[in-house]
Amino acid sequence: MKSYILKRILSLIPVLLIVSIVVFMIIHLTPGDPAAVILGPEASHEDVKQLQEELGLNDPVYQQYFHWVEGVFQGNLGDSFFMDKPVTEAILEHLGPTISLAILSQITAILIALPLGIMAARKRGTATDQTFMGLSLLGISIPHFLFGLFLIIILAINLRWLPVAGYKPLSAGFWEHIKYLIMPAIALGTGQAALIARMTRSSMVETLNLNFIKTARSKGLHERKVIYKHTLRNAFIPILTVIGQTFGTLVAGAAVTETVFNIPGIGQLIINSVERRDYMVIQGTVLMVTLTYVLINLLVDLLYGVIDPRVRLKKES
Amino acid sequence: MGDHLLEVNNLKTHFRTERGKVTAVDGISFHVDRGEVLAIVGESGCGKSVTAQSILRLFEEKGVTSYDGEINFEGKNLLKISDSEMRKIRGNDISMIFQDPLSSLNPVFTIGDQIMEPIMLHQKLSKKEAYERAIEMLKLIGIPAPEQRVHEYPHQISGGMRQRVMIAIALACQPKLLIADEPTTALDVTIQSQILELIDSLRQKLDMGIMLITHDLGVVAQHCTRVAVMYLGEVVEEGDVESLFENPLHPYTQGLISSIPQLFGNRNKKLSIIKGMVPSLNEIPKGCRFAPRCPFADAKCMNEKPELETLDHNKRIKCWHHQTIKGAVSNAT
Amino acid sequence: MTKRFKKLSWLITCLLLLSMALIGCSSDSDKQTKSASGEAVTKKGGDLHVAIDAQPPTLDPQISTTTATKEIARHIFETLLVLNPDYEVQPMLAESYDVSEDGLTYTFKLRQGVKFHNGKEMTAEDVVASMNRWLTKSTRAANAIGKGQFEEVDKYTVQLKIEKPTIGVLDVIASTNQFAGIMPKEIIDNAPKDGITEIVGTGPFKFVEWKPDQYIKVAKYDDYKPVDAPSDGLAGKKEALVDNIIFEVVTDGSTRLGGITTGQYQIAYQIPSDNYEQISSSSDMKPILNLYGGLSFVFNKKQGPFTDEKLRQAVNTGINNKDVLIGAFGNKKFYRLDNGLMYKDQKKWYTDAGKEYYNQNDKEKAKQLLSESGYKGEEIRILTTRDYEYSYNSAVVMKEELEKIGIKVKLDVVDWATLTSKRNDPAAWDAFITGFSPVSLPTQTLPLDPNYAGWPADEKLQQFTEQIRTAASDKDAYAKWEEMQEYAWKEYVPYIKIGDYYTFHVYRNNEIKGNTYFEGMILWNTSLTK
Amino acid sequence: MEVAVEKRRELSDFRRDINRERRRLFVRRFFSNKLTVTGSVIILLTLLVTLLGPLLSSYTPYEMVVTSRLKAPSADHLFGTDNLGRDLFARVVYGARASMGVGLSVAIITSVLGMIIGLYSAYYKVLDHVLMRICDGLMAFPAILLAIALMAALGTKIDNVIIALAAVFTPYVARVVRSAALVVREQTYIEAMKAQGASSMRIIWGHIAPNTLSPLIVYSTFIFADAIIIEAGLSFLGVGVPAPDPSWGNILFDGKLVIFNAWWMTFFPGVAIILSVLGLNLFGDGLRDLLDPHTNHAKK
Repeated sequence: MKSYILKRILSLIPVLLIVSIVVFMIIHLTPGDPAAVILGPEASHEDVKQLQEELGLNDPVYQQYFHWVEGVFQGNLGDSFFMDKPVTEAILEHLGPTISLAILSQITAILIALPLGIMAARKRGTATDQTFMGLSLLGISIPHFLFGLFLIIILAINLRWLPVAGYKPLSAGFWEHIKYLIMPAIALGTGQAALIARMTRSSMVETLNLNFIKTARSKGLHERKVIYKHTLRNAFIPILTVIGQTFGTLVAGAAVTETVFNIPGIGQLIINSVERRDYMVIQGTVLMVTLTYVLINLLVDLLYGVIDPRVRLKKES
Repeated sequence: MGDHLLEVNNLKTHFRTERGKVTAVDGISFHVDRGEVLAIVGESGCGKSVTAQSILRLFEEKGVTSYDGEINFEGKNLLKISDSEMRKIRGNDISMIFQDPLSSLNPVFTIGDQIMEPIMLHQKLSKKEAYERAIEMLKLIGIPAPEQRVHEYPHQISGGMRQRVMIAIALACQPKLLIADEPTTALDVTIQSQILELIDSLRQKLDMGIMLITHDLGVVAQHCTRVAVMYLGEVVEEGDVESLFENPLHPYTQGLISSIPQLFGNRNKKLSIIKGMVPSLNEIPKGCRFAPRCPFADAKCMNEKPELETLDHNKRIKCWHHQTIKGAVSNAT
Repeated sequence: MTKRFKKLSWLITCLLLLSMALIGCSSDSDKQTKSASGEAVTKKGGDLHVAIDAQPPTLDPQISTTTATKEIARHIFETLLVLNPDYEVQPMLAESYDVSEDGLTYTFKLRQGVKFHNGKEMTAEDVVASMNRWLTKSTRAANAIGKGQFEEVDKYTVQLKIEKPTIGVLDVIASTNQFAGIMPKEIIDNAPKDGITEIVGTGPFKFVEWKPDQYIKVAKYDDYKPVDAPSDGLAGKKEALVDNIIFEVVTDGSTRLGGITTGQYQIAYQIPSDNYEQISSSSDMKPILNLYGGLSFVFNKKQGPFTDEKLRQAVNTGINNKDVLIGAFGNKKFYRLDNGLMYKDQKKWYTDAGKEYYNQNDKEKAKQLLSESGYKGEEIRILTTRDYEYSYNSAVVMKEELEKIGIKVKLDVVDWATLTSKRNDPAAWDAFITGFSPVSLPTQTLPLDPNYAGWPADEKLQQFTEQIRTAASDKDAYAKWEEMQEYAWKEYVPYIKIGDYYTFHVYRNNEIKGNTYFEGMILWNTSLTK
Repeated sequence: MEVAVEKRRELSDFRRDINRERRRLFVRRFFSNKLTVTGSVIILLTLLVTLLGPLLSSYTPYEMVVTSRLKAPSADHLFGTDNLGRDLFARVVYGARASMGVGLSVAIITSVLGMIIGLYSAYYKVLDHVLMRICDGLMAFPAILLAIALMAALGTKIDNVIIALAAVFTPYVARVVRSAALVVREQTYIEAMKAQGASSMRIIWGHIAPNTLSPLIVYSTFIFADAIIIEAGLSFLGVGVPAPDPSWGNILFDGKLVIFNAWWMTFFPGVAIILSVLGLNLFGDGLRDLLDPHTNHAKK
């Protein structure tokens, strides 16, 4: 088991290396430079030149890359040009909102998806099933940010139930914290729910046709137990995979939604940093996001073993 | 006739499919008594398994499956009772064993968990008591080192072992009726007979009725008391094992029997095959269902449906020409 | 099972409804307390929430020209001199100032007992360090002032010595953009090359916390020592009346609008102009219209078709400035057709010289000029960005206008950062659209600076600049400026100032009072009401 | 001799019958699924609008009447006008070209690239390691972010939107093709062909490739849909299809600033996006049910 985890973690290294090189290349292909952005629209050319030199932007690209990689191995992701602080600190500051949002929308998604997916699977082929699946397709087809805009108009502007946008940390009180996240969580959660519900349905349908479900029923078990104990647990691996994937994308993929709701999360950090050409932050954050994504997948993989003894035993051997 | 353990009267099972309503079991009747083994035989797709599962009402999807007729178990019509009453019968009074023991066991729970489940459910035993019961059951069905086995998962034990576990699950609550749906098909020949012996010995011990579904006539000859032959959702012939094997009346039964290779006897004799294929349930013949494949069929067979005739108290037949055919076949053998 | 599910969903629905009701209630009760209390009563302290449209790249006012930096930093840092609403120089950290007969020495007497936010008293060494740093960081300021250095005379006196007499030195020192904020000497000495790391000034508010992309919080500075003069714009007495100002970074315009509408913020910067009517008709909110600058179409005079003076004239002759302004800003409250390269509000410098060449909208004459020019049907690349919506919108209309007189146009829409570097490459563009905010002196006008993108390296222009800079009197300088502006409109056309434009900020007039505006929001002397 | 011919003809007849029957079944099942049919109808309509765009509107999408800015929908302007006084109906209709065009191009390009990469990495183990690590790397950061970064680097041009999205989606397609190809590769007849000395070219393109087609077709439908969404997201952030060319995301971007007083600028392009994406998803979903035996309606 341990050697399995170790192997998986070692296999991350080439992935991260590729990601960092790709990101570095993209960044340095991008026109524009942080000095001009820092100094503002009406800065003189001389001032910009001066700052570029001071920031070390005139060194050759490969030199900048090796310098950066060297730092990474020492646990130093560099300093932000804009925030007067190390990149690690900037990431940590933006991580809170993203994690809160990711968890909340994932909970929303699972609460919607599992019951609906299970229901559709049990009533497969019926009108209920088709309605649910049609709805779930609709859920997938609405871009999150668009749904977010609609929610803002209805819930915040017309009904004034919720604040339009913004973010309050948990330290401002639980309700304060949550009330800013409800709309973005719904906007994101619905799309995720659709994906999870579809996977739940198809996995449940497949499992419900397996023989041991008949065995379970023939034992006289209540249908509830048949579904939630015998079927769901067996059907759960693909569902878990989707949950893991959607959660992984939430860490940075909610960028547009974060922008709409002005949530200072990781996605917005990346978008803003691209706009500002805050190179160090882009590199560091992308590295972190990639790592998170891959680690979540690893975690999901390890959870397979918890759910399914066959996987567990195979990995142990 | 009212005091059989199980009595099925004119049972019909319908499914709604993409292509319309299909009647997989079409008006069959039979009964099982305590301590006896009723075999249901027929080719695959003839409705044996559907019959078995209909008895326990395992086709749960509402709106997709519907039943007609009566299934009387100890005087109760199983088609009329509520879901919760039905659940009390399943696994308790009537148990079932399925064909493929690997896929019939839940891969993510230990063997022990799966045996304990019906015990705790129906006998209201505590977890500890149920655990002891499970060990007892494993011993009963001849599994060595049961204290270790209970903690293992189905994929860790052999095929024969798995089927024994299935039997342990089925018999955990000492049912009055055991439905065994091709319990040995997926197993090695040596293990097959062990399993059947086991079932047989347990029947005697527990005084159960057994409904054995199989397509293996050899098994039927060895282990069963009575036989019902099914073809395309109907029972075409029913009777005692001896009389059926010695004196098959329905051309289909005759076909089945003559397709068994004889270990002792005339090996040069060509095995006869029933020509053609079982038609699909959507294309059921108008008259006698077997007519298109029957070597004796005439215009009457093609157009008119025969009824199940009772010849004497334990012999029934559904064929227009059973009297004529009888002679023809016995001459041939 | 189904029943259970129904029960469950029923439960969830109930919970949702309940929570919604709760939210509804809470906001209702908020409203009630407000309306019940009736007339606005000044409240001591409290938090002021301000939605600002962009995160400042830095709070170091000496290096950045961005609006966000200016808007926040002016509450933390102070300058020796400031401008009053009539653009007149007033003392702030300097108690008095004096110019020598020959115009080469400027002497500033500092106010005594002014304390930095770190508790240290401000003395001449801090001022000298700050002002000299500023002169190296802001080349525009250095150029306008001419070669010069600050020196310490005594603990409370500093002197600026310059090489040649120059007009407007004091105006530059008092300018509000990339301003000469005074900070402690040791912070400047310890600062790494790319900017200070400690935000310490002398202003009425002290820096507390900066959560990147979330907010910047400043708090009332208890030891602030105000000037003993009536408050007048940036000049005079300043007093922090709220405990904290929280500048919340809200980059999305509609989100700022939503927030100010629902009372999440008391002030919101830069509300999309199309919402002006909605805001002005509301009784809770008041718009603040403010002159933002001049929308300008800058030609590339170093390379490409626009090196041809006739072609530039053709464009200036042919376009309908009004349509471009409507396209960019919509509501007529947001633009002003005016040809002054210094703004009408800057009474000292404003002139309408050359106005007959402005907004001619004469397509025939333009075509005539076009045929006289060397234009051979090349595709003109207009550089613009969607990060500033007006820039993009006006580019779209400009494209239409130019095509009407027969010039082929392609829009090159890039993001802001790309634009800033692309415009420094003479091969990459032919024209770009941007806004220029007011500057203190005509000689600081960016698009007339030969080094600025567009490169108006015209001898005559440079002569004018030099003449203005070294003019004997303000009157002489003004006369030269009139000539220069006329020349710019009539002949050289280095850029076309399409028109002045305004943006609007919004504040909730039932929640705050005392806020004023001069080249940015002034939030001292501002209090919450209850 | 004659008998043999007879037999052969029978066989070919039989095959033809089977194929015909299969097609008949395919068509029947296709039309029996209401959702699939709905999807196809929506896509057809969208494509029709895309192609017939100019005929549908009397305005051009660029024609500005600055005095009639932000007019609500009326008989004159069916969808109202935008912030520059352009006819919104014309812009939404023409926007279909950009949005659908980007989607379709991306689907086609990723299919071709993904197929090549997927097939070759399934066939050559060494190549597989290299290519799949690169794919892993690219897939590890979220699509929209990679697209944003690429757009910043490449500059806003419609070609660049297509390039960026193709770069984003190709790894996913390659993965799908690869896993389908791996299944075929493991089959005995491929080993047999190798043993007989068939060229790898022939094995890859003649025998493995056809087996990856149905998952590929299904997957590229979804890529088509996703590309529309991401293009909208990019344009909504202002880094997608360059103005003044209309695309649905572009109109949303313009509409965002006036969302509180011109709902139509968000509503109509929003609905257009949702409808077209929904259509594609419905269609792809139905297609998958038909082509992929694993999800065939399980026995009742």
